[in-house]
Amino acid sequence: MSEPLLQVQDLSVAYGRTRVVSDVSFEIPVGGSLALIGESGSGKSTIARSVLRLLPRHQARASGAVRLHGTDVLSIPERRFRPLRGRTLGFVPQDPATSLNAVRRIGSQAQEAAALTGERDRRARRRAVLDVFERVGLPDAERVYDAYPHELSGGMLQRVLIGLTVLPRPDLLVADEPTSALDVTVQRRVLDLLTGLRTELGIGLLLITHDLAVAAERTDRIVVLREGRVEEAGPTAQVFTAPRSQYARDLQADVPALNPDRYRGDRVPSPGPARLELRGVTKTFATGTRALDDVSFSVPAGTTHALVGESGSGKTTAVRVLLGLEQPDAGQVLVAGEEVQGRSHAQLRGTRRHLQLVYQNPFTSLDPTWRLDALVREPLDRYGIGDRAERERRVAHALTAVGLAEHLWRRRPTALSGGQRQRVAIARSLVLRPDVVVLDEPTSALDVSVQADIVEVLVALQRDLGLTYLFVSHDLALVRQFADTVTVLRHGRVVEEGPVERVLTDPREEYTKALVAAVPRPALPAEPALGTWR
Amino acid sequence: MRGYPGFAARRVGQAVVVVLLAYVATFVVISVLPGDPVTNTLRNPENGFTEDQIARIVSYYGLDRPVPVQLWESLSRFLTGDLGVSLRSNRPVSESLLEVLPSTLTLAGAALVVAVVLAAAIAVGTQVLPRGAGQGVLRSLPSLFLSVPNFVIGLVLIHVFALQLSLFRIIEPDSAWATTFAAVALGIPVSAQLAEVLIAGLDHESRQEYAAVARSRGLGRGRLLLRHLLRPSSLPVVTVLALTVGELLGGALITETIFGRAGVGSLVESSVTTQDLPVLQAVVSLAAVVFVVVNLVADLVYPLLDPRVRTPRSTVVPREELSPA
Amino acid sequence: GGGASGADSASGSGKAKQGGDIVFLIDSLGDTWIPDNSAISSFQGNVWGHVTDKLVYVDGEGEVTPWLAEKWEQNENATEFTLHLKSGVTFSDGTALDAAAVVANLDYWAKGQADKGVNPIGLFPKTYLQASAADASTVVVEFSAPTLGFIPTLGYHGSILISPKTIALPTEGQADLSQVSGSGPFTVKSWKEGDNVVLTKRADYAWGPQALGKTDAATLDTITYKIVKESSLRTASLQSNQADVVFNATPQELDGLKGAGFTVATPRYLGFVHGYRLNASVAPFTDVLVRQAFQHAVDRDEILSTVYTSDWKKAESFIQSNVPEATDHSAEFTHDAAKAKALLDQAGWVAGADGKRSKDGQPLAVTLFPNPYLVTSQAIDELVAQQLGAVGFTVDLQTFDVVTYGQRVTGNKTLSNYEVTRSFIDVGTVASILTSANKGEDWFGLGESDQTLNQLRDDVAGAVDEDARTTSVDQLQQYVLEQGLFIPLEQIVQRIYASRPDLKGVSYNGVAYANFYTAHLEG
Amino acid sequence: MSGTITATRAQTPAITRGSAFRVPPTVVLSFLVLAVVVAWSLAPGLFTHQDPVNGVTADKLLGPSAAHWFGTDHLGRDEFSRVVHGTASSVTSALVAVGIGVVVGGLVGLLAGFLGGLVDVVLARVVDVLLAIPSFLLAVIVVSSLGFQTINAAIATGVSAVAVFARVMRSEVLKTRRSVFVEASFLQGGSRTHVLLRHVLPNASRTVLALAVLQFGLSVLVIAGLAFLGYGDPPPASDWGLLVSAGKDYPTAPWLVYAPAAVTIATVLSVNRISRWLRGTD
Ligand SMILES: Nc1ncnc2c1ncn2[C@@H]1O[C@H](COP(=O)(O)OP(=O)(O)OP(=O)(O)O)[C@@H](O)[C@H]1O
Ligand SMILES: Nc1ncnc2c1ncn2[C@@H]1O[C@H](COP(=O)(O)OP(=O)(O)OP(=O)(O)O)[C@@H](O)[C@H]1O
Ligand SMILES: [Mg+2]
Ligand SMILES: [Mg+2]
Ligand code: NI
Repeated sequence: MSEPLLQVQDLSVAYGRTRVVSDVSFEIPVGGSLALIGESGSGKSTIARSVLRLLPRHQARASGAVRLHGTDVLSIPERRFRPLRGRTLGFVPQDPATSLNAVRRIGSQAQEAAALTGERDRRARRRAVLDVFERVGLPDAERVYDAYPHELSGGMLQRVLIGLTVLPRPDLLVADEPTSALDVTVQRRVLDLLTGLRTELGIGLLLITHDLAVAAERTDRIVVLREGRVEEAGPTAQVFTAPRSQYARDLQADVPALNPDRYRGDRVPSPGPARLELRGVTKTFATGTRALDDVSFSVPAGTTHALVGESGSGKTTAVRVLLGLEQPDAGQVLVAGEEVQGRSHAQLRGTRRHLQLVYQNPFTSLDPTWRLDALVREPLDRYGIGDRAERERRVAHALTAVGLAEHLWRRRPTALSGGQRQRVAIARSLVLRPDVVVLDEPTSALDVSVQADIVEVLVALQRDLGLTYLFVSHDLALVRQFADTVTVLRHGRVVEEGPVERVLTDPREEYTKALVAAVPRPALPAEPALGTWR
Repeated sequence: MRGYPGFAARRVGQAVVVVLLAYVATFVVISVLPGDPVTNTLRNPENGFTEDQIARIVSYYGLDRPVPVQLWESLSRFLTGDLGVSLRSNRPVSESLLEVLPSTLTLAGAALVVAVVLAAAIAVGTQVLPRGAGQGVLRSLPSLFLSVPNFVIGLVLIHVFALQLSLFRIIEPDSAWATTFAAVALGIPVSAQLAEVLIAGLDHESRQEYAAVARSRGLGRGRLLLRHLLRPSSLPVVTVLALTVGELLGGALITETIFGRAGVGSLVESSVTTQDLPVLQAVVSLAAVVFVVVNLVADLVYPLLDPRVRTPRSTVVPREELSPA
Repeated sequence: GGGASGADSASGSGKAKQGGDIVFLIDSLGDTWIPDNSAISSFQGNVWGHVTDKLVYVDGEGEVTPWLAEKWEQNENATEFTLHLKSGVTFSDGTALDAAAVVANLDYWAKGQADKGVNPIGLFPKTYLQASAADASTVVVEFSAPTLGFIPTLGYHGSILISPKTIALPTEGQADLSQVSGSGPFTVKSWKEGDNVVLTKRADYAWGPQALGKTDAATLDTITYKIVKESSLRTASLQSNQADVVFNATPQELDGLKGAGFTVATPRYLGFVHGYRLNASVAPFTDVLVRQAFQHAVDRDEILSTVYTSDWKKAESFIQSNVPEATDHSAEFTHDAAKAKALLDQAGWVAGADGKRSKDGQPLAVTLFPNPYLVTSQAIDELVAQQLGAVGFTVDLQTFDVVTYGQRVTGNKTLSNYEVTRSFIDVGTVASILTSANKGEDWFGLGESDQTLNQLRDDVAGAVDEDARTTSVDQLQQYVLEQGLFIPLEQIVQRIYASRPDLKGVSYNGVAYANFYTAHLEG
Repeated sequence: MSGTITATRAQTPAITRGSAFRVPPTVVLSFLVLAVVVAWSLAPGLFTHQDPVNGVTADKLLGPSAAHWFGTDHLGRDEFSRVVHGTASSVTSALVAVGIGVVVGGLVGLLAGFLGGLVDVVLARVVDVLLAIPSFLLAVIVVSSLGFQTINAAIATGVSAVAVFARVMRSEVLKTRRSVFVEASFLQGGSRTHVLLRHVLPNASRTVLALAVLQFGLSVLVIAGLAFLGYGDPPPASDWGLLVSAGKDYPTAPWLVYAPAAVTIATVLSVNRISRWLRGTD
């Protein structure tokens, strides 16, 4: 074989004095593909940016070698590197919404990409752009060309970006989590597009992802990173089926799609009476959006009920109606068999005590000016529960229960990681000893390993305290691990409902099928963990 | 009323209310003190006027009527466009104002140009210059500009350029050079604010993903700056610019005094010391009108610059951002 | 030269040039061009003096000589005056300056125009009854009481003759300088409020005052008055040849200017010296001993040497020494701190540990109010505060702008002192201000209680001949000073001029205004 | 509760960027400058032994020297001593101005933002009026109506800053009020007052604090500007602005302008630097 397309050798990168990537080496042959995986902050993006020479100019220092067709891109001057940009080296960014200039039309930005083909005629370039737009499956290419970025959906924008990147036929695509900002159902289509174009055009791929399943499904080789070092590397099949390092094994175990029955044993399958119930709830916002349309479901005590559906399907609205944060236009909300509607403020307060909410985003749901213990004590203070000592005791208990060590208690949220913050939010919801905890996508802002930690905490609490969970998620694999029953929402309507086992293995509706299909399946020899539901 | 016409009508209505309130507020503030240039001169014991003489003259100016009546009369005159007569110079206020307005507008306009050019130069410099001493100096310039009392800037400019270098004559404050330097003195603090916003904007934009994407397509630094970064970064500048118009008028007070320009600022200065209410009311209303109009225009122009607000705002509640896992 | 009065043409060495334009920098041009409506006319006076004439000319020594009034007579008890006007005089709008015009002006000065909001002249004798035109060039003026001061008052800078057409204008018109028409050697070419006034010479002018030795048209072509508020910038402009004359340079700068060859003039007006009048009805000045202590505590030499230059003269009385009736009484106010302390001891004011005196728990406190019309006033008051502090007074300063000063200080009978900066043309004014009689200003707060003062006042006011009045004025000065009712500081110079070396022949009248009618450039 | 979850991998404390406490050297310098200024205002006597009020007239207008660091003024007083003794008043008046802005503006913004509705509409118009009048013009008018003293200049400056604080406070309150953690607090049974006092106010006050620091610097300049126009305390007061404006009349003694101006600039520059640092914009 000739020289590799990309060769990374002993790459180290430091931001200021902190070294975040150490001695990383790997290779991609011409037309080959490689996935970089690892938890958040492990240095994946930093490596991608070193390859692209897009590291922040003044803060980062890189050493080692990054060879593209044998040329060390780190040592050549920008003047010589610039011709490689776009033409040899294409970049597909993570978040399509922020990757195009919001104040310029798509067309004018596309012209910049088309110019890389060497075409001099503006109209010819325009035709080339329209071609590629059609090729990536954008329905109305002309309209897209004249649009501003904010007028397109995330999926469309990512298609635009991919189209523009492949237009000059680069030899290597660097894709940094190209779908993590997109909707579940869209993710799969975009990945399909990317890998399809790749094989068709013979482009090499450096794919960055935190999702082991995606990596396994899409690439030939995998490099597992941890704290900036290569923990393990090798052909996909090898790393995936027989991980050698403990870290890679953990990582694998944490991916819900690969371990659907992880928590099965912990479950108490003895459903009690309905603890929560929505009956024919309809909600239309002042803007005319009908977020909920005749939605009914019930949650038996001591079980976990999941609400799933794509973005905007009304999951959060259902939760807010349940908690009395929004008033439904029609229908009833029952908590422990009693109607919430029309209750006085004081009564509502009493109900809420037993009904706690954990928000999706741990970065915004905690007051950044408060310390941990105060945050967790707040509901006790507000409801005037116990004396000082009693409260202290309860706070300590709750914080310990979610696994937060005592040295963290006097910190403020800004000094915590995302996973730790979400634990604080859970502790805060538990300190009142509620019966029901509503979890609105509690882990979607966190990476898999942290997600696994949190789910573990939740499962253990349910087991020990007999809590009832209403669990909102768009991740069917996670739902499968965690929930007992599920309601599938689409455009505010209930599409399908029933026990998780049934709905996910044998979906009846097209929409549910599409959702199930979106779960990544590594194209690998079947192995026991995967067998149960495929 | 819904939609744009409703919005515009509301905005204009608010603007009118603001101007009227400003007019009344000036009246109230100035009327707190029982005194005016007329009675002040008349009551000076050195003149020895009789009570009868004083009363007759005071009644000519209407100053003997109860304050609410005076306010009402002046307000109804104002609504018909009559700004009244100066108590100090006995000239119609509109005449005095029209006489000095061109000078102030020239100054403020020139200062605005100076401010924008200076701010743009500094901000672009911070992006183009290599990191190091040069950039450090550029980045601290706005802070420095904001820390120097503007009368000191004015005095220094005059001493250096008019007296040492004889670039302009103090007695010809309306000459091109004199206006330029006055504009520099007035524009420097404003440029500092603009530069701060612009630098922050450029820094912010250059950290955005789209900048990286554009660079990954081989765009050079200069083209990136011109074609991509400058436009979105200057959006907040428009808003700040509109807000600083008032500052230019306020700052003109000192600058005009120092440079010996006869303008609105120096008119205010002499009117304030004599409590010449009609002039002050007129100037305040004028300033309020200018401010309100400029901000109205800024609001109307903004959508032309930012396509995101051009389409009716998306009505979705602000979503929790999905941070990348 | 300094302290110039009269035309100073003696020092000319070069040859007089015909024509020429000068630029005059001034801190302000005042509030309004309606002469009598202005609170301070010390700025407008510069312009008025060139565009208008007066009936008489009063020079820097107080001598009254004919101008547009060629001669005048008075009746025995000085209640009726007859003025004989020069003929052929016209205003710049073409109107003849005849008896009717003078009568209109006299009425305008005396009564103002209440229906147009125009004030009378403050200084004009309140005893005025009426004036009438006996014929085209004769005016008869009647008063209700002896008014010796009438004729000198005609030389006051506010007593300017303007065209009856101007007087007939509505208020806004009178306030518009370009519509004001006088008979002076210059006319207004253009003006911009708050900025400048350009005067241009009137070619057919032929009625200058005899006293100035020139009656024909002015030599200079134009005078541009330009406002430059910053005093340091005015001086600097002169030094860099950007201006020809500057008004009110700070005294500190004068030596430098003189050293650089510029001409400096510090003409004194006729009037009171700069000083404090003390209110004998307000503590602590109810006690004559305290007033006298004040009188001796002030070190006038230190003030002159610190704040001023050698151009300033020591006070010799409480009126300026160029007033014809002034006499030297400086022995009454020597600097003698020991004497001041002794006087205070004698009055029962005991010095405490910090040197400050008090009596019955009351501190010996004085608040001074620097006069906003005199730039050096603050510095002087600060020095006086130090000097008074040295003998045991506790001194405070309160500064106000012109308007607030007018409201809170001027005429406020409850304040213990008032800083005087005041000109008069005729010494008779003195009588009308000392006590409360005849709506007098009651300067010392004594009302009618001081018999000696009352007597002296009556002697001065009722005098029908000059010699008798001079004697009474001398006694009055002696009495006021020894009683410590007036604390003189220095002979006041309220108008300071600095000009380029080759500008010669400038004359200064009794109210210390520079007159460029007589001036020329040498080359 | 008995369930204790074994602490797992995510237990390593988060390394948040910049959590290592590092203060840039220029900020340290700025704090030093402010420390000197504060010391001058608290105990001026420790820094100079010369009389700021009574001078030696024979020594008037001397240039800077070892005996007189900033030279002497027209009455022979030591300018350095006058600067030092004028610090307290300069600092206090700026503090008064900021105090008025923060308290009045903050309250207006807080009420408008938190109560909303009619209160918001009415207060918004008031703030609009204050904004529409150029702040320096407003300050000049207010001070002329209150009387020409430094304290009144400070009040006027404060009044003209009210609008800025009200606006910032209002937008911060609105931002905070819409934030998820405030809704969370309502769900935890928090009352409106509790949420206002414990969540909204502390969060909003961060920005307001940075603005207050910035406004302190601005106030020093505005008050100096007012003093320059003659709206300050009577002598022998020696506020920095008064010193500059008095000094400008003595062109032969330029140090009378430059020394107090330099002190003013250094102070304002330091304050601005600290404000930027507080806002974290570098
Ligand atoms: N500009 C920067 N300055 C300083 N530190 C940085 C910078 N960018 C990233 N880092 C740090 O470098 C480390 C690696 O970051 P990087 O973005 O490469 O991680 P990642 O693996 O891409 O994580 P994620 O999955 O969250 O995207 C992190 O600790 C991050 O905080
Ligand atoms: N306050 C509101 N005003 C107007 N429209 C709203 C409001 N809240 C939600 N909507 C709209 O209602 C629909 C359902 O929104 P909701 O937040 O419940 O979706 P979701 O299923 O939770 O989506 P995601 O997965 O993105 O969180 C969306 O179209 C949304 O734009
Ligand atoms: Mg990343
Ligand atoms: Mg949601
Ligand atoms: Ni327990």
